[in-house]
Amino acid sequence: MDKRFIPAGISRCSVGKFLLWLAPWAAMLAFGLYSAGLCLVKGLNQTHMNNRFAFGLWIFLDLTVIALGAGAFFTGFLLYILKLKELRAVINSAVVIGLMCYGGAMAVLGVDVGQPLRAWFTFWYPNVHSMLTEVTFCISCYLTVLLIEYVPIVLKNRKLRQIPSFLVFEHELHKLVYVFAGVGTFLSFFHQGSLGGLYGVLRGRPFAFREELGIWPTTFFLFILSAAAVGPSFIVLTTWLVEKISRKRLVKPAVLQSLGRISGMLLAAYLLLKLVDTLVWLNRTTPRSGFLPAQYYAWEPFGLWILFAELAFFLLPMVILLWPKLRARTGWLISAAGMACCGVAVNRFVLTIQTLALPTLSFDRFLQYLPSWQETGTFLAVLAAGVLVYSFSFRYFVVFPEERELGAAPSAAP
Amino acid sequence: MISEKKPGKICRYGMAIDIDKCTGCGACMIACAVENNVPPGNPGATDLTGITWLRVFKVDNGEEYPRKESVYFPMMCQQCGMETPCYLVCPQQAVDVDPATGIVFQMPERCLGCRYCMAACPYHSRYFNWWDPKWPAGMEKTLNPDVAPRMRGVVEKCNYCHGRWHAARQRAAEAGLKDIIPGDYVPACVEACPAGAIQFGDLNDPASAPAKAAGDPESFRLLVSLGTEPKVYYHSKKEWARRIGDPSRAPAPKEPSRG
Amino acid sequence: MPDTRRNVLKFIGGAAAGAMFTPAPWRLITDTALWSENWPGVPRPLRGEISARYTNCSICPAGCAVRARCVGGQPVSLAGVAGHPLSRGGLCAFGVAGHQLPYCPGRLTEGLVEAAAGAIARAAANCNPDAAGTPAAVCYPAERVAVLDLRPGRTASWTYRRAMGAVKGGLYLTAGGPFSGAAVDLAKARTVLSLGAPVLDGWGTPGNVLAERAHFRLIQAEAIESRTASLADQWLRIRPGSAPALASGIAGALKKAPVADMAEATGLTEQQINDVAAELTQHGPALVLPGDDCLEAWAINEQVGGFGVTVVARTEPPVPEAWTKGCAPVTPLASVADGSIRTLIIDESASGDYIPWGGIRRKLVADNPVVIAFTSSPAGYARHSLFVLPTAVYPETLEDIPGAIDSPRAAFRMAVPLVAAPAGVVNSSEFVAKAVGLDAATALRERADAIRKAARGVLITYADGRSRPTAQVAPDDFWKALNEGACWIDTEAQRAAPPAADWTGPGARPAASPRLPLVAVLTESATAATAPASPLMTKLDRESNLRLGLRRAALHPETARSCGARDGGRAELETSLGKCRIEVVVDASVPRGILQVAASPDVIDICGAGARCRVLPL
Amino acid sequence: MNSWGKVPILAGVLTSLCVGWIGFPRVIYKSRPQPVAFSHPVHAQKAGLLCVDCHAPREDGTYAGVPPLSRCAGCHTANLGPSAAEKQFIAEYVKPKREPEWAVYARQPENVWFSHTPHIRFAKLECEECHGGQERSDQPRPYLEDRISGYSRDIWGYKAANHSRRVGASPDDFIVVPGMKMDDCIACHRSEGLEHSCLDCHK
Repeated sequence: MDKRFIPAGISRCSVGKFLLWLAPWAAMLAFGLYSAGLCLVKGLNQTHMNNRFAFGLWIFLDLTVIALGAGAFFTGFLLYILKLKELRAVINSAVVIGLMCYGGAMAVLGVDVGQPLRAWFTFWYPNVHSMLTEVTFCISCYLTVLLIEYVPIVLKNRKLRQIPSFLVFEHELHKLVYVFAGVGTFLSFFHQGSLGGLYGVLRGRPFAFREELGIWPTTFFLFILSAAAVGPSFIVLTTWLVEKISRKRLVKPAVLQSLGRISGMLLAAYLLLKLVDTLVWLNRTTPRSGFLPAQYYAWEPFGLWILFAELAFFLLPMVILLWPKLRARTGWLISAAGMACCGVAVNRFVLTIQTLALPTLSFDRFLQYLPSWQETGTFLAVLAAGVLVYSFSFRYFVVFPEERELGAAPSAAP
Repeated sequence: MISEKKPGKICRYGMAIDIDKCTGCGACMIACAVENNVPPGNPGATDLTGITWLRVFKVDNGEEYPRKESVYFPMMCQQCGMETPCYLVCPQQAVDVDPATGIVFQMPERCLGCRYCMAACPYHSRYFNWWDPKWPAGMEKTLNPDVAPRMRGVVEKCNYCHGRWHAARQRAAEAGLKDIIPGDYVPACVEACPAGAIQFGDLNDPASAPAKAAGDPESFRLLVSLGTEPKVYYHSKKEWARRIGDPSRAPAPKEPSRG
Repeated sequence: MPDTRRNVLKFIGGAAAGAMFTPAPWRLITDTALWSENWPGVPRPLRGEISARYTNCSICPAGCAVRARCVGGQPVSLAGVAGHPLSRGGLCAFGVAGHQLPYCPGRLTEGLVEAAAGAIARAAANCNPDAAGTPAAVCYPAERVAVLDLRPGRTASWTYRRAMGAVKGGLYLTAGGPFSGAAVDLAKARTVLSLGAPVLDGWGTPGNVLAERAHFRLIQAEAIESRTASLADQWLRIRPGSAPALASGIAGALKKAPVADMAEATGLTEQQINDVAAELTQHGPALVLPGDDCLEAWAINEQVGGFGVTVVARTEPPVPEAWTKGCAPVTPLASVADGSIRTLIIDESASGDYIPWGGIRRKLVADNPVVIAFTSSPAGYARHSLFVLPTAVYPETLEDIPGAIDSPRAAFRMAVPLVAAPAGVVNSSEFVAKAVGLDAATALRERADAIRKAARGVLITYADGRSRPTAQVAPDDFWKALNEGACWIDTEAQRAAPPAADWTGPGARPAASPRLPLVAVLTESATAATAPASPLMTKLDRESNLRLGLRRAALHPETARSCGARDGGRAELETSLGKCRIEVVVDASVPRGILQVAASPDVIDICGAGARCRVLPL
Repeated sequence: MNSWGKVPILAGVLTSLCVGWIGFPRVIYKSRPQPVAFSHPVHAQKAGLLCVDCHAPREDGTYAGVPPLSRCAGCHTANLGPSAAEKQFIAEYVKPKREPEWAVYARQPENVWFSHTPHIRFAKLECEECHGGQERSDQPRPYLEDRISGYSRDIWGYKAANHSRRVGASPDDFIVVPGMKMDDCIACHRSEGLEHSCLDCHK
């Protein structure tokens, strides 16, 4: 019945099937919105955060999700600036994913602050010293860029194309895509960095505090690099997932592999710098601030293992992705991409959660924190919204341009 | 700091606290809450979600009886004078440092409750309003008009009873003076301490108690190694107690212990 | 058709664009942000003229001098009066928030006033054959009327004695105890041995204790590391409930007697006991403070020559001649025959040491006794009373405060009303007096005049900080001064030894039993626990861990594990006398096998000193 | 191919302009009349009173603001004039000793610390410089309160028509109410070089 909306030459499953697929996600979204509503109406006492654990699940997820969303800007950068033409196959998907990640992050931040009504103060009375100001500005700007990049995808819809003015508009927009890619890249570099800076500048938290390079702590650059490295991996992962779920071939394997290669190279670079940074931090920064590196890992469950886990999660995928033979095998490629994503998650987890759990005062205690169901629910809402947006985009817009020529196997799921 | 224009008299208010005198009676904590319109704890509040601008901890030397020794340890905002962490991180200038007094101040009406400053503070002396402030019926009559009550979802902290500073300035103006009459401005905790353990004064004035403490070998500050130049000096004759301020002191006991 | 739809869309688009050029959207953003400054729930402090008023704190018998900062007459914060000879400018945590007591949730403001008055009058009549109107009535010896006064030595106490004196067989009861007739002089003491007395935790006059603290060496013998124990110069960790043993051990050591079995009982070494004994004698005047009324400890003071030096007879301010005639004698509760009181009036309006209900119940007749409680809180004796009459609380009341335990000189000061009392509260002493046909409305004034007439001592007025000889103050000014915040202090009297402790020992102590593995140790001085407290006290217990807080009990992690209790969990505390609900706090600083519980009336009722108990998680 | 071209767009723009500029300002404020028809000129001229005679600082230096009823009752023991307002004032407030619920035009948000003393003593400001020509207001204008933020309209500063009962008062008689926003305070403090931090004025 909605055939006239579905892009020409592409087959999609029946409406019923589609709705069946949407139902659970919609339910999840509803539940999430309810718990988010509780936090907004009754206040943040609904969460398990406290004066010591001022940041919790939400900030950790924001950092992770935005790192994963980095695929959007970095693919754009590779495609439009470095002219890696074959990436045209995934760029739309990358944009949609980016939109989901960033939109979700912003939404969660809106719930996370105690006085959302005053959120705009940051733009009106910005404190230029604050990393959070940088983050807020860049992310909100980049979100607009993503929206603008999303518009052409929407306008390409079969039905909408019938409106000439839209067609013209879309065409004009498309000419500017290089500008947006450039701007987007610039902004993203900044906010990925300032997200790292967010914790790197915390002089009061030696576990997170890092030496400064120029005006930014080293985490600033490490975050840019890790995000850029993991972004492509996440694209690989998601594309593969979509292929599995929709039982279709959407992109040429070569594309995923080259993405994997890029990811691998960047991981190598990141790993190197991360090692150097860790050594400097343990041997120079920490002693300077009067702490003993041993203290950081004296508290179970965050023993020394977590540091090695963090590194391992980057090392293994790096090896696999830089090894053409392994990379060529989908199984290896995907698991490597998955590991890389876990690696970045662990890294963000350590910087946010472990930092706050560790005591700074000698008579203070180590803290434990488990998110409340309201917190978890709010996060699930983001996840569900993401899946829904992506599903619709996949069904009604051309997310994978190569899908048509890769031939139409009979469609199943969305 | 909005402008760098310097006021008439520059003060650097600080405190000198003799922890050997402190008996942990808690009068300072109550006086603080009364003075600054801090509401009684919500039924759900714990020592991690409550609001105590000034909090007295019990710290021991980690030994067992009979060698065990304990001190009571009042902690308020340490009023960092350098690289003030909270001031630097606040995204919308809700934290301010007054160049005229050196007081670090939170503006609840400007705060959006992102709690970045709380993550930044090594002393955990910033508190978030997890609940709507609630006073038992009639008790709001006892609120102090010199301090504005806060609303849910914002951060607040000790500001050396800034309301009293305003009042003192007004009294000075009454007397035709532009600067506060020395000794006329004293925070509530200092006034309330029955043991006289807390002293308050201007670090720029060599005769003041904090200034003297600054030069005293038996005095110490918390986490000086972080380089935030806290303006609260503690004093103790006990050697182990002086190492409370040193982060590399043996980690706290694994078993939960109150205080 | 699509055209119209398109036009509507265009219209909306245009409207949206146009709106951007009007103040409306921007103003709405600003206003909502401003609204968040004073949305419902954020109160507006009252404004008004700022003034200072003076009074004396009547929360506990210390009676510290208070300066109240008032806005438009309403006190908004309290502070001590610097340089006051008795309270030394000090104020405890409870006192600092005293001005909030009238607003405590759960405060009582109504009761069966007429019925209670009738009950008292009837009881008085029954006891008094020659009272008009009840010729037929007969007085049974076992049907006596009694007033139990938790804070003796007040003018109100004298009113009760007069009232009970007017009733044949009327009794005036006090908790008794060794210190009922004595006061201590910390200034004279060089060594202080406390057997569990919370010397540095609200005992005596906090300001005075802290001021003298530097001059004496403090030895604290206690089972747990209480606040005092952790701050004392020496802490003797004894077995719970073994204070009497330690006392007799020291008494023995002073007589060079062997102390082996005492050491055994207390868990100390003989050496330690002998050392303490030696210290008490070697470094000048010593003072021994019994914790929970242990006579043995009291006796040591006599042995070390403390009587008349560090422990002196308590002197009272002058009393009008008329009052002393035919007033009921002061009788310690313990010395009243069991089952002999039909009608008991308990004055809890002025907090004092809370007597376990068991100790009181024994004295009442078995079949439906009439208990009338004057109190502002439902937590205390109100739970056991037939009639509960609401009373005003500090700072609503006009009442005097007896001399504190650590002030050897007689003093007279009044808590004056700073705020109006709610309608429906009664003045306990006047109420009782009236019920037996005695007018005591002007008692305070008469007392003040009597003091003025004696023309001894000095009058210290707080507002101006002046101290004038009483003789130089006109009677009316004397009264006026007392009502504006002042204190009369007697001249240094001849130091006399205290009267022999007319008191037979503590009330019923729960017996040991195998099924009760733990030992309950009450912390927080009972006075503080039974006195009304501001809601702000959550700052000290729940919002920080400075105090244990009412209805909370601390256990060592291992002990907690052994009885299946978890931190913050609800549990039932059971002793041989009964049960009550508590919240468990796990705390490694509590010795194993001990339950450290905050003393609140319901807890005191079932736990005497060193009571055996167990914890049943719920 | 579409019928009306740009017309709907323009219509939309116009509508919202009208609503935004004309309708909205009327809707956003809640108007509340002052309890008593008080005339400054009458008291100034007939009674020969000065501002400070009624609006005086207290002993403690805090500012009394609107005088209490007792101050009025000093003179208004009985009807001083034939006016209905006078009768009503005596009957409703003086006799029952009921304080009039004056709405304070200049009431600042709770977190503002303002003391008149230094502004009068050091800055030598005249009342009018902040409060406008109140002494010319012959009839208290209604108090306008922002429905959402709950703050007085005067804070934003405006030109208020002075509804005068005086014979021959010009219809275009205005009282200019200067703004009392934070920016207005800052502007003056800055020009005086007295601006150090938010703590100067906030509590």
